[in-house]
Amino acid sequence: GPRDDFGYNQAQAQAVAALKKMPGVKVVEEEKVPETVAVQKTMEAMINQDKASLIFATSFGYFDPHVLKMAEKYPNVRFAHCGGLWTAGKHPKNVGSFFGYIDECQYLDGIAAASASKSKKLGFIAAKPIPQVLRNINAFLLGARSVDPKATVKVIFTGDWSLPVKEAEAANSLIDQGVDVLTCHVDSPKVIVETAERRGVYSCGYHASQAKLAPKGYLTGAEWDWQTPYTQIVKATLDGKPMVNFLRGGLKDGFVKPSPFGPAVSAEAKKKSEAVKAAMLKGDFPIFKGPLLDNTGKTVIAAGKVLGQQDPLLESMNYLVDGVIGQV
Amino acid sequence: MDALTHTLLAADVQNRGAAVEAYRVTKRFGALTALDEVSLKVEPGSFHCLLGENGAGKSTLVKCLVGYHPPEEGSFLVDGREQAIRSPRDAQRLRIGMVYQHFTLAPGMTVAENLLLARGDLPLRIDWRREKAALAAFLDSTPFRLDLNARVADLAAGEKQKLEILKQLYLGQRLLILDEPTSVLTPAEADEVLGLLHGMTRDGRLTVMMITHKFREVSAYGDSVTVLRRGKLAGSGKVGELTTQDMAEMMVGSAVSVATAPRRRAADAGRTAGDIRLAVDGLCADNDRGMPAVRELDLVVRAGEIVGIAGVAGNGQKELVEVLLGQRSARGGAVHVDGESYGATRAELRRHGVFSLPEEPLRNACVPNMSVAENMGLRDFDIAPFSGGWLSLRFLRRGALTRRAKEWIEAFGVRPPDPSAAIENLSGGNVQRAVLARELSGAVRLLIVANPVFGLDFAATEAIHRRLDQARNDGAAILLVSEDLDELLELSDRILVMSEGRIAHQALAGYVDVAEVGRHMAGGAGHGAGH
Amino acid sequence: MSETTDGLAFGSLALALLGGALRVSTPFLFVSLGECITEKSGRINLGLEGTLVLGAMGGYGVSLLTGSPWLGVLAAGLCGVLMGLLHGGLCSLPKVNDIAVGIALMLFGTGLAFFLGKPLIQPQAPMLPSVELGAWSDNEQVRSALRINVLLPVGLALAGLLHWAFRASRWGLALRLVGDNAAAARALGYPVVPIRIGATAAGGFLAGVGGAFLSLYYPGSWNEGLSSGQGLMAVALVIFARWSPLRCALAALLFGAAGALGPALQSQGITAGYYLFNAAPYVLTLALMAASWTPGQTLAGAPGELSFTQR
Amino acid sequence: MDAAMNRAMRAVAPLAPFTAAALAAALLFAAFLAAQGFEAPEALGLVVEGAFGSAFAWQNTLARAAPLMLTALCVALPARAGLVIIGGEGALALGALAAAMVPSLTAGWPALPVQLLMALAGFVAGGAWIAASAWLRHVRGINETISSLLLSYIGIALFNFLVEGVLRDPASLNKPSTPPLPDAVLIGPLPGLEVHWGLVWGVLACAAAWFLLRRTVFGFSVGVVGGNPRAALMAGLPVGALLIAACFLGGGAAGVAGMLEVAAVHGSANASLLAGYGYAGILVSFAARHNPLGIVAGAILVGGIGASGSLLQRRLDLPDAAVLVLQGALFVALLAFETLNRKGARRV
Ligand SMILES: Nc1ncnc2c1ncn2[C@@H]1O[C@H](COP(=O)(O)OP(=O)(O)OP(=O)(O)O)[C@@H](O)[C@H]1O
Ligand SMILES: Nc1ncnc2c1ncn2[C@@H]1O[C@H](COP(=O)(O)OP(=O)(O)OP(=O)(O)O)[C@@H](O)[C@H]1O
Ligand SMILES: [Mg+2]
Ligand SMILES: [Mg+2]
Repeated sequence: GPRDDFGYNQAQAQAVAALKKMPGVKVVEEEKVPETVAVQKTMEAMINQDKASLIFATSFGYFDPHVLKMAEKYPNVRFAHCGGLWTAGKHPKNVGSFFGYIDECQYLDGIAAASASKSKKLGFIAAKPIPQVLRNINAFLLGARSVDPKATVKVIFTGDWSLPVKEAEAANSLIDQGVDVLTCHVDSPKVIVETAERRGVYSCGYHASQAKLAPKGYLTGAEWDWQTPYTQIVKATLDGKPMVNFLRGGLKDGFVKPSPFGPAVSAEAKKKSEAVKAAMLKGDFPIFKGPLLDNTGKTVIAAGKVLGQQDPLLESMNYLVDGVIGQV
Repeated sequence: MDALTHTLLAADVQNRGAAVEAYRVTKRFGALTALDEVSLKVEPGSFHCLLGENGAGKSTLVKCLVGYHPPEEGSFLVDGREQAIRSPRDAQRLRIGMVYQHFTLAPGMTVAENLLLARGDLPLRIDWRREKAALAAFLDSTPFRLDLNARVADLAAGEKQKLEILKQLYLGQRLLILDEPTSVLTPAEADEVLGLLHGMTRDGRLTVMMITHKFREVSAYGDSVTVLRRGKLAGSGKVGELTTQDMAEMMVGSAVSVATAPRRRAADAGRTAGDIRLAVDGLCADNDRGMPAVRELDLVVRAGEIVGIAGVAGNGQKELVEVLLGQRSARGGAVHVDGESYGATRAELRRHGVFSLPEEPLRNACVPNMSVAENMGLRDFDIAPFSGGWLSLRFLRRGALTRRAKEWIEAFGVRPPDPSAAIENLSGGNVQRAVLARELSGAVRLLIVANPVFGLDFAATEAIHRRLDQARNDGAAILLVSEDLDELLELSDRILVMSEGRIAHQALAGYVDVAEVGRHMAGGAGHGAGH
Repeated sequence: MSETTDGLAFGSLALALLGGALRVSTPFLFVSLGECITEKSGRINLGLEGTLVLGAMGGYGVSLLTGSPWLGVLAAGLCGVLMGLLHGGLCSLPKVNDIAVGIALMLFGTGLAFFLGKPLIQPQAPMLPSVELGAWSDNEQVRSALRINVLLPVGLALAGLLHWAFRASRWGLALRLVGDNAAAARALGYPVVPIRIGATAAGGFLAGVGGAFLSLYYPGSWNEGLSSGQGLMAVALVIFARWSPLRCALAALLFGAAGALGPALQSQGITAGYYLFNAAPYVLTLALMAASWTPGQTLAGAPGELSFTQR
Repeated sequence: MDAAMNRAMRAVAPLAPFTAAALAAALLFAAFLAAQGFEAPEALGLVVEGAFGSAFAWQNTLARAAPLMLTALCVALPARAGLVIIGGEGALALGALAAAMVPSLTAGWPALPVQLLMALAGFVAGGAWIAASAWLRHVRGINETISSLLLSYIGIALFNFLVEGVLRDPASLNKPSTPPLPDAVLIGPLPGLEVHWGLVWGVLACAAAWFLLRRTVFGFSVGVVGGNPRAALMAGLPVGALLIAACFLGGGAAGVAGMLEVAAVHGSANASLLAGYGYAGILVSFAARHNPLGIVAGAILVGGIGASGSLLQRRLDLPDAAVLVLQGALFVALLAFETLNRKGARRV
């Protein structure tokens, strides 16, 4: 996608801009490569024509099969993929994947949202019901319920990562239904945050900070800080250390960060949020723990069971927890 | 401006017929010289006829005169003064108007809109109430009756032709050029229209220049003639001083016989009727607008006879023919050929030897962008010797198609004699010839024919009539739909009159009472299905 | 009890659809009116999708530069005029096919818009103001449903104006004549080619304005995914409306409502099958076309010169 | 000798407008870039270098061209029957989906029959989708351009619905996909090349289509239907069946393109398949004037532009849309220069 979309691509581009400042690093970029053979050809071209020795692949769909094929073919080139898929034994050594536990920030968003909400109805506009997205929705709800156990989250799936008119329609429908805080998981939250602001409801951002777009209603947001993993991977490459195959982290590791609070966030909410954040930074705040019901009434995490952030079960989340209105 | 001021009623000097002269006009289309230094002179207030074989350049000449495509060389004089006519606007300024060989109406618009648009000086905002009143007044001043609010697409061909002429009258033209205006009219309609125009030339209000292939019309209404042959002036003269024979000789460039084909004799009672080839039972079909056009029609055509269908255009003849050709699906009833149910599939066409000469052959029977050879192969490209190969994948043998086309081009006199020319670039008559070659060269058992000589010169007309007669004598069953009653009377063994989608009357040749036929064509009760 | 909630849910669904129709339909309305003018002249311009996107970008850029969203709308229209002139001019060359040129211009316009629009993704341009038609109501949903942009009434008025003009103005009649039978028009001395180019340019203008609505009002930002086929759908819409500007307006509202159906149902908790809801406008169009077309008949109202509708 | 000259001239003549168009498009593109302050000559050089400048560039180009040949046939074959079909993307998606379903039903079979069955499934699914447009046209008189576009959108929605719904492999977490194909079934690269076998399939399909249209009774019949359906009816040709057959073959080609994407590139059906090959095929077919042999050249050209776009971005920092602008300019110029073609234009 385009580099300055107030969203996913902007977050990546900011990290790239930081890389460019590192000594001894030359960066070539290519945007909007469709997830076809074009990906392989682009990577090959970067290797052959530009002599690239480390390639960052930022679209989720690039990994399988494109990155894997290229990694086999060019064992001396390193491939870093943004996503969470590298599996030891199954995937080549010169490939690594990095990703962040952004659900921590979504949980914090949920706290801010439920505190600000009067109707206690929150809205979440998402592209597709995939585990990453469901995890964010669920974390957002759990955060909200930690403030008000009656809070609910209505979900609208638009079907694709960038559909501005649909996203605006979804935002309007949710607001019409009495929702007074919106957040989202789409490529560019710009339209949603702006619509919320125009209609006088609150919003939480995603990917990057959209505070500028909604000076009144922006509460906080879940932001990536890709600079951290990028720098680590590049350093390892420059120093000739082995490829970092599996790199993930949350708030603690500086992979993600919440946006600064907007003016509408109450002192009380700030306090609560800061407390949770502090716990997360210490690494002892698991979001998903039993007993947890999904919204069809089935138990998904048994009582007493706690899923740590690294738990692979969370990577295959396929349910919406109780309190989320919507179907997978 | 008041519409009435445009009409012929106000008689001032300007409203006299124009004198027109062409001086050494030359027009080329690529390599073809369609007009080669043609000169002609038309007296003011006269009725001038332009004759010539198909493709002689008649249409081209008058199109040059009205600025549709200006000539490369030569000039035109109007009222003795040389005029540069570079566009239809120039012609309009000189009050020269033309009714084209092909309709130039906007089919999706109403009669009133078509008339108004012809005027060319519309106000920015149109006051329809006033305009309609003025148009109605104008219509009342002519013998024509047309519904101002009817969509042109819904009009019958005859009505369209009337509208074309009305359009020009409405413009108050001083010179009216007509390109084969009567080919879509019944003789009565033709007489009505030409009579009116003739009257106006007698009053000196109008000069008429008419292209025609019908000597009858020339003798009845013409004052003078000009004859073209292959783009050159072949002769001219006063009608009274030239015989039909003279004109025919000028057209073809040699002595010919213009005796008409022998009329069907009344001896048919003694003839034994053949087997029933075509049987239509209770056929119903809708027109393009979904209105019933053919209503429970029954008819039978036997081997060895020509059954003629007479009628005013727009009474379901077109739809009937289209159903028989397979171009329109019937809504009810049945068609049988040789006693078998018939759906115009290729297998049936071939099994029963069904062929056809539809009207407007370029639109109905040809693929315009394909070559003459390919078009000639339309009936049999899929059988030997034009195709063959292994398994069911049959390969085309283009060489065989071309060779056969060369023979037919020779035999039927198609010009230009080039099998690879796209058929859309041929003149109307030559398209007709190419189709004729294809449809009459096979073993014809049943032939569906509609207006076969529309726009053909007399020699071609004769040839076609001879071939139809020949086919009949060879035992073919022929259904002939025509708007030309003379043609029907000349060829048919039986004549059926079609009115409002039904057979209203039938008569054996020899016992035909023309007045009776005319009455049934006019449709005793109410007026045609065209509205 | 369940009945009352059902009734309520239905009422608010209807309101959501109305709101959606009013919000989403404006680009459809403008593009389809533009296409209607073009098609009435006997040409079809499939490139309005590109025009729409280019207009959205141009309008946004100019609004940003000058601070006036209305200048942005004008600029969007002018982008459309340029695209229309290009289409009209190219199609006037012999043997150049209008459908193909339309597809080419769709690609070209989109390319230009994306290329030139890169610096416009981030900044916020001044937006068009909205008109509160629902101020009388204290129901927020009603008020938001009736919060419209001036362009919507302008578009509706334009539909009425076009309806009148096609019937009773010199330009309208001449345009229809050219679209119905070019040879006749030529014979009567109407300048066929200039009229067609003019009609295509005017159509482009409206499509451009439709694009400006997307970027300057709803959803109100410049983004490469801004148009998800509205320009192409509008072409279908014109055929659906059978070349009547008034029916175009109705159809545009209908398409708007259909587009709002998916999100509206989901916000009521019906989430399953959202892809199928999103396809609703397409299914609807196809179904209505299948139901209203009569085989074997010429389409009433179809311009005769339109290669597109000839059978 | 003169005759030989003549023949050579005649063979080259149709390419003259094409060359002129390519030059015009290049100039237009260069002028546009120069106006934006980019190094126009360098950019043009990179276009050629990126597309055809090296063995690597050639492979890059050919790999991109392979699916375009098949999706272009989805336009060219119906065009011969007088129909303008622009819904190849939907046919590709459904073809891919149908093909991806085959291996789960044929567990334990040897690879070749499975691959052929996959191709057949893709062919039938894609063909049926486009044939539906022809059917609607024939039976209900609905314009096929619009209906194919609508059906394409509907097909894509259906594809997404199924891939993320009942046909989803539960193991495909964040990238909803159908179950992966067994490795044995995957289609590999051509010997010694980086281009998969799809290229050969595409070229063969184009050659077969050319032969079918130009040299067989079927092709001639389709041409008659495309040239004048009324005349075709009069000649007793089964117009509806021919329209549907031409569209079925065309849609089938797009469906096979989808199958190849699944079997040779992605290994399963998922949203990554929807990369616009169907739309690019329209461009290719028009550039080739719907001539199946021309399509091979056209696909290579469009593939080349795609390949060079990558280089433009990395070397000159041009935005990705530069490729779109160049493709658009080329397409426009090609159509404009059609006017110079001596031979009459095709109907569409
Ligand atoms: N626009 C054109 N382009 C090329 N050739 C043309 C064109 N119009 C006419 N011709 C050719 O010019 C010649 C004269 O045609 P024209 O239409 O004037 O014949 P005509 O005398 O009117 O014949 P008919 O009696 O069949 O109407 C024909 O050979 C025709 O093929
Ligand atoms: N766009 C193009 N690019 C490259 N080559 C082309 C292109 N168009 C046509 N050709 C070449 O021109 C040759 C002529 O094609 P062919 O005669 O079969 O098509 P055609 O002119 O449409 O013929 P037909 O009259 O049979 O329809 C083909 O062999 C092809 O190689
Ligand atoms: Mg003539
Ligand atoms: Mg003629």
